[in-house]
Amino acid sequence: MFYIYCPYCGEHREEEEFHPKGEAHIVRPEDPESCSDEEWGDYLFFRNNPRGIHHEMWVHAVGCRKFFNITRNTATYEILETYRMGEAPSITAESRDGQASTGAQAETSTAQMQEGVRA
Amino acid sequence: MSNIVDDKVKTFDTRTEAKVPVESPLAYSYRRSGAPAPGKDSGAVLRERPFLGHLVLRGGAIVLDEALRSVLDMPLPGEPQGLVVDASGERSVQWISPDEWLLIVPGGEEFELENRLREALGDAHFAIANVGGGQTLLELEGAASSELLMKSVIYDVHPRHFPVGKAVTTVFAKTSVILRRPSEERWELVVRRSFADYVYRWLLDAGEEYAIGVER
Amino acid sequence: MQRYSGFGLVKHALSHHENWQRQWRNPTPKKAYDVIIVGGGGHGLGTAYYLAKEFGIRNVAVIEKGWLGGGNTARNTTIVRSNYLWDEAAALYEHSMKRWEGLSQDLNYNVMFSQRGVLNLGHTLQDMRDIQRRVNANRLNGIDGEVLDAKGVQELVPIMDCSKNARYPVMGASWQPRAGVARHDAVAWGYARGADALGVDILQQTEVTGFKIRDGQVYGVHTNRGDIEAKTVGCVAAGNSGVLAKMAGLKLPLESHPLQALVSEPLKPVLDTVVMSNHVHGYISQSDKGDLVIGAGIDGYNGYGQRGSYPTVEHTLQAIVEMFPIFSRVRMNRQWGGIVDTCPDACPIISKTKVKGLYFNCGWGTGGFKATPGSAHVFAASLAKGEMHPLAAPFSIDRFNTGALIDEHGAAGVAH
Amino acid sequence: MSQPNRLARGGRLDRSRELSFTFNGKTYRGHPGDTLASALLANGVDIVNRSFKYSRPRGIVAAGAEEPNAVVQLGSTEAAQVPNVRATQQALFDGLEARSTNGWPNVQRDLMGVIGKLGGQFMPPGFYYKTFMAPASMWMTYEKYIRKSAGLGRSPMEKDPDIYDHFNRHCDVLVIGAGPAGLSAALAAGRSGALVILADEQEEMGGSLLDSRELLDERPADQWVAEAVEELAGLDNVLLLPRTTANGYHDHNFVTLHERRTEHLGETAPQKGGRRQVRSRLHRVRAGQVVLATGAHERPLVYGNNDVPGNLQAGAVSTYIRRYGVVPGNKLVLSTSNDHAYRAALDWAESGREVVAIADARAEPSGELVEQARAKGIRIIPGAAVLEARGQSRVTGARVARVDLEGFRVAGEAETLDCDTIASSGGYSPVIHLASHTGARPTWREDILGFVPNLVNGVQAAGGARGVYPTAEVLADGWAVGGQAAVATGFDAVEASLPQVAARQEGKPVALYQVPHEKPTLRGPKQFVDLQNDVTAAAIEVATREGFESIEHVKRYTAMGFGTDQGKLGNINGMAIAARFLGRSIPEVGTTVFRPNYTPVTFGAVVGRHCRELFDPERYTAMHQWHVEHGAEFEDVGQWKRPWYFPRRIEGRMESMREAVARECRAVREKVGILDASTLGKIDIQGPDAREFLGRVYTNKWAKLAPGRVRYGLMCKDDGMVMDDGTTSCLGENHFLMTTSTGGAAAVLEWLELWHQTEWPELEVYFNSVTDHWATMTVTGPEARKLLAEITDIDLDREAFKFMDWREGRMADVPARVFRISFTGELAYEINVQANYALHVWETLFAHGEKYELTPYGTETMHVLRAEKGFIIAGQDTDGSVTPEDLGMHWAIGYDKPFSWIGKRALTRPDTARTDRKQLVGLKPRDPKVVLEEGAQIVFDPDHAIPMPMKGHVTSSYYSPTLDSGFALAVVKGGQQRMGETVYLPMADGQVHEAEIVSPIFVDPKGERQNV
Repeated sequence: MFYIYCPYCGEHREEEEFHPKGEAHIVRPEDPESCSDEEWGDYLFFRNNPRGIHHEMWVHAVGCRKFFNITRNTATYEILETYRMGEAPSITAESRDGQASTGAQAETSTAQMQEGVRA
Repeated sequence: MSNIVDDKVKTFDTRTEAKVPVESPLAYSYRRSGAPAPGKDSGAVLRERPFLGHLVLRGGAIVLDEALRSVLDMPLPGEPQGLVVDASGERSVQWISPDEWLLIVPGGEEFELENRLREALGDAHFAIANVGGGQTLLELEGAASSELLMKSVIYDVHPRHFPVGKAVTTVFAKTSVILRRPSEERWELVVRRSFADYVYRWLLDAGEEYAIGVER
Repeated sequence: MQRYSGFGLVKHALSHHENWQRQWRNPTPKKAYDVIIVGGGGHGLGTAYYLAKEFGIRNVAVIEKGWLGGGNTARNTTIVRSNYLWDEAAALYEHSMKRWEGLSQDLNYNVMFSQRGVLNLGHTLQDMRDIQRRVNANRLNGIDGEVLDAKGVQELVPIMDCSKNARYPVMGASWQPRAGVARHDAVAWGYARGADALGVDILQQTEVTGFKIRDGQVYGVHTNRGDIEAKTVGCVAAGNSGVLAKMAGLKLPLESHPLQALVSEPLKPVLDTVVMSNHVHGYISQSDKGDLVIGAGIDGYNGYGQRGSYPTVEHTLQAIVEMFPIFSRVRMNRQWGGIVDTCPDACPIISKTKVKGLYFNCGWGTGGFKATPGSAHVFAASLAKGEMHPLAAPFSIDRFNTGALIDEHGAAGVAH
Repeated sequence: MSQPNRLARGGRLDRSRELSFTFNGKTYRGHPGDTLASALLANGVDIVNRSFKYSRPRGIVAAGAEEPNAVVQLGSTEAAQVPNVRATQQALFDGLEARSTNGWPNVQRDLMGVIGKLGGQFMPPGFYYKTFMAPASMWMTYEKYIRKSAGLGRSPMEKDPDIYDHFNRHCDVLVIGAGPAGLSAALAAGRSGALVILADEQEEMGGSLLDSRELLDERPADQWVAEAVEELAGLDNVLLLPRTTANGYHDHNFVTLHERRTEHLGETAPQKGGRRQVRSRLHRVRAGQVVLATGAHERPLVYGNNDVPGNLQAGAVSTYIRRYGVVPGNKLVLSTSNDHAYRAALDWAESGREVVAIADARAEPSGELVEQARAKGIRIIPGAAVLEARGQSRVTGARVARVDLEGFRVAGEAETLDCDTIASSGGYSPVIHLASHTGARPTWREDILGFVPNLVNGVQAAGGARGVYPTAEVLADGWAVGGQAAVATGFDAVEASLPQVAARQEGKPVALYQVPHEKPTLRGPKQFVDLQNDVTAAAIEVATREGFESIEHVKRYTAMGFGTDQGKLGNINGMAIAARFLGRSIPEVGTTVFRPNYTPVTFGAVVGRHCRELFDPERYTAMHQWHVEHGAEFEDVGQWKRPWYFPRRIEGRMESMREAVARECRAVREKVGILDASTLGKIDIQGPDAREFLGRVYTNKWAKLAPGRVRYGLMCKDDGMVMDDGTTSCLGENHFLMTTSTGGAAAVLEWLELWHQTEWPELEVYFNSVTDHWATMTVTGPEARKLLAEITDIDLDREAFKFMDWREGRMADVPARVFRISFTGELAYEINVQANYALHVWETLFAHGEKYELTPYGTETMHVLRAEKGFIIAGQDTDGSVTPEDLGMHWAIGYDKPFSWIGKRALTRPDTARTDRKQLVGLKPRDPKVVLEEGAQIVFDPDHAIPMPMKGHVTSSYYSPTLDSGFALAVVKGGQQRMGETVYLPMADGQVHEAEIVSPIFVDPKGERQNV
């Protein structure tokens, strides 16, 4: 059972307070009317389903009720970072060696990784 | 009784001064399940504080903090999970989320307070919702309180992790509560009205081991 | 192939069981096959078996990255039923049910298909409406089933709490007498033995690492044991389908979730049918060994870890004890998890892809085991003819763009 | 009664007290401190069970969680039955009643044993798969007989009298196991100030130190244990949990601890201070660091007839002698591959009983314990092993011979030694179960001949659990690991202070699993690997011959490791045997992966308090008490209890539901009725962009809704399918009150938050749930206005307060918001008051309502009345595959709204744009007496053969007292173009109902009644 760092509450909380909401960073097309049926179907249903690093959206349902994103390894279930809505992940499958990119997130994610030792 | 601060938002005093019967969320539970009197050996004592004023404040921390200081002479808690209680112990404000706080005041104060806050907040983007009829406050005291809570909530209630001045929304059995620690001796649970009977029956059942009593 | 029979068993006993043959070979991969099946679970082995047996295509390889039958085939709770709501799904699962009914004899391998019946309980008025709708549809589709009231349920399962005091009292149920359970491992082994005997190469410990594609046509796969060629490749890899699709540059409307199950310690027979409840959320049967076999829903997050979160197990057992208070003192022996590939409409994908010759059979979610013979058969037919079998056609991947979804969430509500 | 095997002295027993218990109906005695197993051994009970497949007699072989045979049924009453209790883990209490789980007519003379003996040869692994196939129709009959022999114990048939609960705990360091490593680790962490939980599965903490021959600080080991436990108990930051098994390790250091609080006291939990106690408690622990100090299990040797009672684990022999004062026999032969097992022979000899010989598989045994044995004059046969036990219901001898381990053959002449007990030891397997629960595969270490765990961050193993065995090293390892764990959670390490233990020189063990026999494995005597599931070395050989080459295949084909002991004794031996047959090494054959639970856990403990009345919350409205007092029948809607209908007593009997609903319907259509509608979701929406937001999430238009007005809204998901509906009122220019369906309340609020937080954060709007704040009562019917006029100051004039207006004022002296909306088609007012006043307002309405025959109605009547008006219920008339167009709600679709609202784009996909989709229509049965079945399927051609093409189904169907006829809502393919056509509904009983497709609005199609 996961121990999830809520980026809004600023602490680890039990998984039971959260609900997973599927893949993160699925953006509704700007102009739906100009989408082809295929593009619309892709938006609605087609998802990345990687074994390994995955970015997913969760909501702190019994808590602050905020949606946020988690970078998690779907094979080991290790949570690598959590970040707020609108922010970009600092760890991706491409940077999977754990070397955080030089984004603004690097610092928080290191802090979270350290906390992750407890997790 | 109705007071339109401006034409944009409609506030409404849902309380009456008329002498009419009023029922707290636990009224039905007392009739249905009874209320064991606290005894010498009671390790936990439960008490409802019904009919308080509950306001949800939404908006930016800075403007809300300013407004609250000017109207109530209280700051917003500066940190997540923060709980601030005023000197009288009668008024409190707690962090719920980055743009949400819960203000609990003596019953009857909330409508005027809402209007004064609205005035103080002026054109800022904010919202205030009166939710006093929809939730109630339970106080829990006694040596076994934290054990009883460990049976009930998933959040860590050890004093190292849950000092006085903390408040969290968390899972309580199969519902949720707001759990607060206003003082060393006392825990508070803010419970939704429709779940209050479930929470009450749970606490009586889980508290049997500690000879839980209910003060009415 | 050595035929199995009671008489044969006696013969082997007299020779101290020294003469049992291998049930399948351990062949070296050939350079090329007519058809490659990726995935050596029940569906994949079954596909190879039917290709060889019914469509005369014997030059077939089944490529399995681990051990055959080691994925969801080995991890499910073995329920077989066909009482699905929509015509398309009902037809496919009933096609499967009919094959289950002669499978042991067909394979000369006892898969212990036990038609002890399945109850789907209703606890609310809407449950009962849904049950009536589904049973009426089943009946007009030629699938057995009836609606029982609470009394009828109690007669079938005397040990269940059907009283009005329950939190969600049992109002009734749908009852499919032909449904039941089967021995999951035996299905994979039986198909493997049958396919092998017909010449199919089962390549275990062989992992596909990529597809060979030229001009939009597949012509083979890369594996950790070298390249293997074939102009027809069928992927039947359940939870790993998304990973395979990505290798071929395809995206699927799938998410792989953990699905947990558990068993009690073995008990003397006490429950001789399968009981499922969407609303209270759990299902239970008792295996021939005596274990209570129990499950419920998937975990909501994606996961390839073959495990889920503990609260799911708690909720499942709460549901079971709510339905069967007498099991409170029974003990839970073991829990485990599978990886289920779920589709947005709780129906599978049996489909061609943009890559010519590359087919996928996946997205069975929690319902794959029961479909094994039917899925394998229609997939084999499709691969053999290069054209989707009529029962498979509605399950094309295109439906997610046209909107022609087949929403079976109601019938598939509790994972099983 | 005498206890023939009880030693005169020794053991951790309270000999001043005697406990009486029965086994298979016979009464025996033991002492406090005994387990059921030690007491049975003390009383000379050899056969405790019959085996699963071959019905062979079985005795106790181990002393702990690894015991495969002594699995018994406990309980003197039906309700107190507990199946499958391991006698080695059950503390003895006075009055305990236990029975064997198998054996007919009894465990001594089991008739099935005859079959087992004769038929055993016909039951190779997988024999089920190879037979019972002909004829096909007979399988269900065969299965009935196969099932009869299934199972161990039996389920109770009555409800559990006991209760259970959970504790949610958090700690810095969780130490699992309180043997030398665990105690040491707990001391190191505890002294540093970290919050520590120390859990141990046994009745007493101390683990192997409780039966150790070694001295700690020159005193018996158990004295150090007592002091350590006392110190730990005195530390505020340390929690000791004895009788507590860590049964599951889950992700991110979440561990479930099963604490058996009363199972040592009685078969049901005794009361304490007049209050119930929980039988067992499940601690759900989130730990910063986990220390696995779980020790090691001894591996037995696999030799012929190694299952005959009298064959024991060497370590268990020592435990029984030293801890329980029981010596389980008279003449011992020990067969070992290592030094450590010599303890059994030394303890045995010191008990004054005869050690016949030690067969040591090593060519040149050496080491301190070996020397001690030699000094006692015990015969040691080097390079030898027990090939085969003799005896039926008890060991009568042991055939011993020299063995060639390399060549796997018997290298000398066998001699038969007269004995009644054979103890064996093939080495030790670290207890790595918990570490592998999250999928981490262990690593084989050839130097210790065992798997050691691979650990994730935050978990460490100490002592035997990672292959460290000498006591001094175990203590030091525990201290180091415990200290590291404390440091990792932010505490400072404290200086080590460990007891002095004399280092002991031990000889190197050899690898021995299956002992060779003169005959090939398939022809020799049965050599059991998994005793509980009757899996033999021969079965493993047959499996590998048949192509089952991975250990997973072997396990599944033979059932090895699938028992309630999960193969604690047998799995490694099984792997070694498979490896030998396949010519591979153990790690090549596979690793062994364990699943939770370490030992089985009572369902009740997992369920905790979440059962019976607390299984799931029941949500009540503020008027619930009134409903109960007025005889309401309730309907479960989500977690809410809603009044379904209010049956009355008429002519000395209760009304039927149909009668009550008809009466309630008439009351609304003719007079006035009242419904508790508090359960509808209510969301307060404030902000300058509130209106824009509504326009995006609803299908219809909101731009022009003025303050004081109410509008119906329809909500879709982005796939174009209807998700929920409700009314939303404009309270102020920037202020709206949205209502949702009862079941949809939480989902809709989250839906709004989702879109706001993830897609449109720039919109200035806030959503707050006010569902529980307001109680809602719908007063509806022709007399509604007159009734309300008596208790309100609101101007109810039809012009001043129009249909789809809302007003505020007082109701029964209570501030109220009143919405003139109608779900019944009649004049209707929805009164909202703060919930604390709701009962007062409700009762005041009834006080004034008598003259208008004010009638309470429930959800059933509400459904009938709304269906007569063609109003849908989302979730009943829709099922996630229905678009607004399918519902005929063109009027609620704002195609020309500027923003492409949620659901719009999807409506033009090829399938959603079809004109022959299933569309909502009314159905009028040809026979007005017929009420169609909800869920009935619709066909156009009733004579079509099965499978019949189905064209739709009935979604809602009722008897209408207003129409005096059945009527229904349905979805029918192309239904909107088929008005007046006849459809058919073939039913299960053979009847085929006929119905006409009509408009879904059956009553007052022009909507005049609600406008009066």
